[in-house]
Amino acid sequence: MSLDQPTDWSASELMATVLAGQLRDGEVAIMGTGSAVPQASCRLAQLTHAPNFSYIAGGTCSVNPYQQPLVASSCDYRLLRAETAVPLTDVVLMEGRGDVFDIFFAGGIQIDAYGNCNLVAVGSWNHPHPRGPGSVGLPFLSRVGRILIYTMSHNRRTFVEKVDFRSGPGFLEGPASWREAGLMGGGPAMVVTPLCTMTFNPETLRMQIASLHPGVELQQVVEATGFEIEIEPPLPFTPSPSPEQLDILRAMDPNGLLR
Amino acid sequence: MSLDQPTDWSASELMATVLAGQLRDGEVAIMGTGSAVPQASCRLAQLTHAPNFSYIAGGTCSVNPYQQPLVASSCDYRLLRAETAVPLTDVVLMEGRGDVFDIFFAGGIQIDAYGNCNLVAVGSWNHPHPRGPGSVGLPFLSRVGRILIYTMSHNRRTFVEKVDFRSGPGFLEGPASWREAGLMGGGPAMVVTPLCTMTFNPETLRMQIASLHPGVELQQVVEATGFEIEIEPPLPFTPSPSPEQLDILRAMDPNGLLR
Amino acid sequence: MVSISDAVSSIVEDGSFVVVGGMHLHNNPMALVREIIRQGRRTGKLLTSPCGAMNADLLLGAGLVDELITSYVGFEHLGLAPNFRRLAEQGSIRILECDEPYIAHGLYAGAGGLPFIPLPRGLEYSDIPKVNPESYTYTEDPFSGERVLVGAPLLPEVALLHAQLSDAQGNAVLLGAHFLDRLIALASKHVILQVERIVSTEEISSHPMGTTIPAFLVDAVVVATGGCHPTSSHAFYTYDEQHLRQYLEMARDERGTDEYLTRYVRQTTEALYQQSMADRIDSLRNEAVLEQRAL
Amino acid sequence: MVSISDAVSSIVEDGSFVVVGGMHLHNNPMALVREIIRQGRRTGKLLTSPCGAMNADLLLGAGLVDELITSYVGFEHLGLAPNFRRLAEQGSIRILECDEPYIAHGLYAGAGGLPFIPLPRGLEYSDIPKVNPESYTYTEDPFSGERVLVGAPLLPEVALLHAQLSDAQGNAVLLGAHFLDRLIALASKHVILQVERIVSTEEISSHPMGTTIPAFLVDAVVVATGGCHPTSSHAFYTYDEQHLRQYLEMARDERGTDEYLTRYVRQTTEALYQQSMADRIDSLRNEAVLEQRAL
Repeated sequence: MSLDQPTDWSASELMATVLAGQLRDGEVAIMGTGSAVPQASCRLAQLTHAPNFSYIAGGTCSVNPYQQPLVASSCDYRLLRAETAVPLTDVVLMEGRGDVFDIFFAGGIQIDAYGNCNLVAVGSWNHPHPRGPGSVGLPFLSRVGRILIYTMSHNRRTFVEKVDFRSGPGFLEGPASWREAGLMGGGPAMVVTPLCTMTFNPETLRMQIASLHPGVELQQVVEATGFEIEIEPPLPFTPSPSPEQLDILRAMDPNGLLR
Repeated sequence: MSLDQPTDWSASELMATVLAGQLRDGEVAIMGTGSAVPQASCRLAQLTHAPNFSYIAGGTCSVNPYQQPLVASSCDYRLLRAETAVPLTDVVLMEGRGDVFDIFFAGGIQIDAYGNCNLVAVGSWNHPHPRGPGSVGLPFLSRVGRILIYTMSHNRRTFVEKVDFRSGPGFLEGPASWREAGLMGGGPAMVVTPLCTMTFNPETLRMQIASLHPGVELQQVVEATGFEIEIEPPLPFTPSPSPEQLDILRAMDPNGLLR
Repeated sequence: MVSISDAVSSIVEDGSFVVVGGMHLHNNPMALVREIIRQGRRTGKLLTSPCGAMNADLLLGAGLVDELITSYVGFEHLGLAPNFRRLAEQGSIRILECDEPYIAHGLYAGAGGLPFIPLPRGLEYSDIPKVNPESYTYTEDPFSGERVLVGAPLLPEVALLHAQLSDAQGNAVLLGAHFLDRLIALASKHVILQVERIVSTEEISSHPMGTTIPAFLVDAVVVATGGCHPTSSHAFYTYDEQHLRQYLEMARDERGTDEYLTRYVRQTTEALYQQSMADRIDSLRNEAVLEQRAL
Repeated sequence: MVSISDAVSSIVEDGSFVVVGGMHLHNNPMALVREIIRQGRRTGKLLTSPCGAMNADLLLGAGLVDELITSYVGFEHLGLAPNFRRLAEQGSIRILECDEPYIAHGLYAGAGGLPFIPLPRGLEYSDIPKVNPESYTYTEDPFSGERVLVGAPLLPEVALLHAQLSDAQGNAVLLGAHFLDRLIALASKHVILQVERIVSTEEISSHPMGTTIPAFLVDAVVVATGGCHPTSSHAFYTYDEQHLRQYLEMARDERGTDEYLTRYVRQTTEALYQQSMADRIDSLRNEAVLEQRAL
C-alpha cells in the first residue's frame, strides 16, 4: 500500500475500479499471468456497467469466470467456474487474428515511457540481473485493440526511459517508429499503479500523468518514475471506489487477494 | 457381384477379409469417404489377429469404432460408438506428421498403373466428364506408411494407364520419378477389387496381378483393366473368407452393406 | 436470438465469402442455406469444410455461387452432387480446387492471423496446386532452403454453422462430431448459428470444457429445430435418405432442380418447412448412441 | 502400464529433446520429472508449454538441462524461478528465448509436418527473434511480397504429460484445463503419461469426445496418484503453496537446491514420495468445482 492517507480501500481495489472504468459493454479482453487485479476489474465491469463484456482468464482460458472466489494463479482450476471455456490453442489463434480482443492487460518488470513492456531481462539479455520469467503472450500487444498496463511497483526500476528488452511493444520508440510500423493494434491506452493513472500524449506518445490517487502528491510520482514524465496540470484525483464497487469486489474476494 | 461362380459370401466380404490380412497388430490406419469395406476390414483384423491395431473412421474421427452396426456414411453419428474420438483438426495434423499412420485406404474414379488415384476429373480439369467429388485427404498418400487401394469398379474406365488428374500420388510416373521425389511414404502396397488382388512390381512399380478371386478367369481381369497389367503365372486364387471371418463380418453388418 | 430472415438479411451481404459448416451428410446448416436462397443472396465465394453435400449443392443449384472453394462436394454412397457436377462439367462455375489439408491449415492461418501457411512436403505431388494458383504457391523454407508448397489463409466473411445446443448468447455445444466447425468459427469474421435447442447459460456453465464455440464469436443465434434436414444433426436425427434420393433424382437437370427449389425452399418459409418435415424427422431420431449431457 | 522407472529408462534417452506438460502451477508431470532426476538423464533440450514452473526449475536445479526453450519459467504470485534465474544470470544455461505464439504454432507445425510456420505480423516488434535466430527467422510472403517472421517446427522426442484419468492403453482424459498438452502429444515422437487413476476403456468410450489424447500416441502409462505435487492436478488437488514456498526458499542457492533434491527426490522413490505426501495432498483436495464425469 503506497498511499499516504488511510483509506477504507486498498490500492489494488482502487486499481481494479480504475481498470473496470476502461471496459465497455460488448468488448472482449485477454490477460496473462498474475492477473487478480484485472480479473476483478473485468468481473466488476460485468456486474455494473458492462453486462455483455467478456474476458478470458489466463491459461485455463475460461470465459467469464464467476470469480467464486478470486484466485491468485492464472491457471487455477476454480477459474473453470465460468460461463464457458475454450482451448488455449484457440486463444492463441484469436490473439493472432487481431480483431477478437479489444483489451490486453499487460505488465512487466520494466515499463518504459512509450509503454513497451519487459518480462525478460534487466541489463543485457546475456547477463541479466534480474532475469525475468519470460514474455509469454506479450508480443501480441501488437495486435490488440488497446493495451491496459498495470503494475504494483511504481518505482524507478520498473518505470524506465527505455526497456532493456522489449517483450511486448507499446508505442515502440515513439511517433516515427510507431507510424512506420503500421501495426493493427491501437497501442497502450492507460497505465495504472498504486500511485496514479497515466495515459499517453497523443502527439509525443509518451506517458503522462492523468490522475493522482487520493492522497498521493505529484512529487511522489515524479520521484518514483525513472523517466521524465509529462504533466498537464491541474491534475485531478482518481475517483475513489464507490461503496457499491467495494461491495462487489469484496464479495468475490473472501481471501483478500486485493487487500 | 462380379464373380462367375455362386459363393456363400459377397465380393465386399471377400475384399474386407483380404484387406484385413494386410493389417498388422500395433499399426494405425486412416480412411476417407465411402469406407464400409475398409472399416469392416479394420474391425475384423482387431477381432482376429490384430487386437492392438487402431483405426480412425472418416470425418467423425472416432478411434476404433465398434461397428455396431457398420454404417454407409463416413461421418455417421453411430461411428461414435467407439473406443474414443479425436478432433478432425488433430487427424489432419497426424496425417501431415507422417509417422502416425501406417495405412491409408484409398480409391478413385480413376486408378492408374502406378497406383495414382483420381477423385477429381475424367478428361480435362476444365471440362471434365464426369466431374468427381474432389480429393479430400488423398494428397496425404505421399506421407503414409503404405497405401491400400480398393474399388468396387474393376473396369477400363477406372483402371487407366495414367490418371487424368492426380488427387493422391501412387508411384508417380514410375521408378525414376518415384526415386527423385524421395517421399517419406512407402507408396501403394496392394489393390483389391471384386475380381482380384494386385500388388506392385518392385522393379517397374507397375500393378501386377497377385491373386484371382475364386471363380475369376485371368482373361476377365485383363479385359477389365485399361492398361497392360503385369502377370506372373501361376496365379494363386485369393483365399475365401473363413467361416469365423464371415461370422464376425455379418455380426457387425445387420443391414447387409457388404452383401 | 433473432429470426432467421433477420439474421440472414442483416449479416450476409451480397457477394460475401461464405463458409458452410457440417461435413458430408451431417450437420449441414440447411435452414440458413434455404433462407439465403429465399433471399437470393449471392455468395461471392463458397467454402465447404472440407466435404460439402446438400449445403453446397443446393446453393449451386440456385445459381447463387460465383466461385466455389472446396475439396469435395458429393453425397457419399448416395452418389455425385448433381448441381456441382453439372456446373463443373459445363464449365459455368469457377472452382478453386483444394484438398483437406489446405482447407484445415488455411482456416488455421485465417483464424490465427498467419499471413500464409506452409504445407507438409509431399502434398505438391497432387495436381491440385497446378490448377489453383490462387490458393497455392511455392516458396523457400528459410531454415532448410528447400522448396515448399504453401497456402493462402482462408478468411471467410460469414460462417453458417449448426449446433445442437446453445444458450441465447451463442455459447454453442456440438454434440457428436465437430468436423471443422470450431475452426470455422475461429476463422470467420461473422458467425450465424442455427441450433436445435436453446439451453440455459447454467447448463453451458456446468460443462465449460464441453462448449464448442464461445458466444463472443457468434453474431446471431437462430432456433431451427430440424434445421439440418435432409442431412443429419448428430445426436438428434440421422439423414433422410429417401428425401436425399428424391433430391438427387430431381436435380439431374436444371428444371428438376428448380422444381425442388420452388417446392421445398422458395414457396415455403423455414418454419413451414420444418413443420412439414416434423413427422419425417421424428422417424429419423437417433437411437441413443452415447451417454450424453441432458438434451 | 509399466513402472515409472522402466518408463523413464526405456523411453528417455540421454540428450533427448524433452517437453514438460502442464502450465504454471498446474498439472506439472512432477513424478516423471523426479524420476528423470533420480536416473540422472540429461535433457539435451527442454521445452516448457508455454509456461514452466516446478517442472522446469527442478530439472534445471539438478543440472540436467543443456538447453532451455521457453517463453516463461516462474512461480506466478509466489515469485521467480530460483534455479532458472540463477543459471540465466550466471550465463550457464543456453536459453532459446521464445514467446507463447511461437511455442503454440511451432508445436502445430511439428505435429502437422509443416516445414516452418509464419507468425502473425507484429510479433517481430518484440526483441525475442533477435536473441533466438535458431527458432525465428524471416522470409517473404509469396502472396503479398511482405517480410514475414517465421518459426521453426518444434519436434520434441519425448513428452512428459500428466492426465487425471486414462485407461490402461493410454486413452487419456484431462479433467479441467488442457493447456497445450493435447498439442504436445500430437507433436512429440514419444509420450509418457502419468495419471491419477486408471479407468476402464468402457468409461472412456462412454464419452468419446471427452478424450484428450488417444492411446496410439502414448508409449507408456504410469500410475502416479498425487504425481503433480507440489503443483496442482486439476479436479483432484490444488497446488501446495507451503511446500512450494519451502522450495523457493531452499532453492535460493545451489546448496539448498541440492538439499531439496536429496531429501525429496534422490533419497526417496516416487512411491515413497507420494506416500509421504498423501496426507498433505488429501488436505489440498479441490472443493467440487464442476459437475464432472465420474472420477
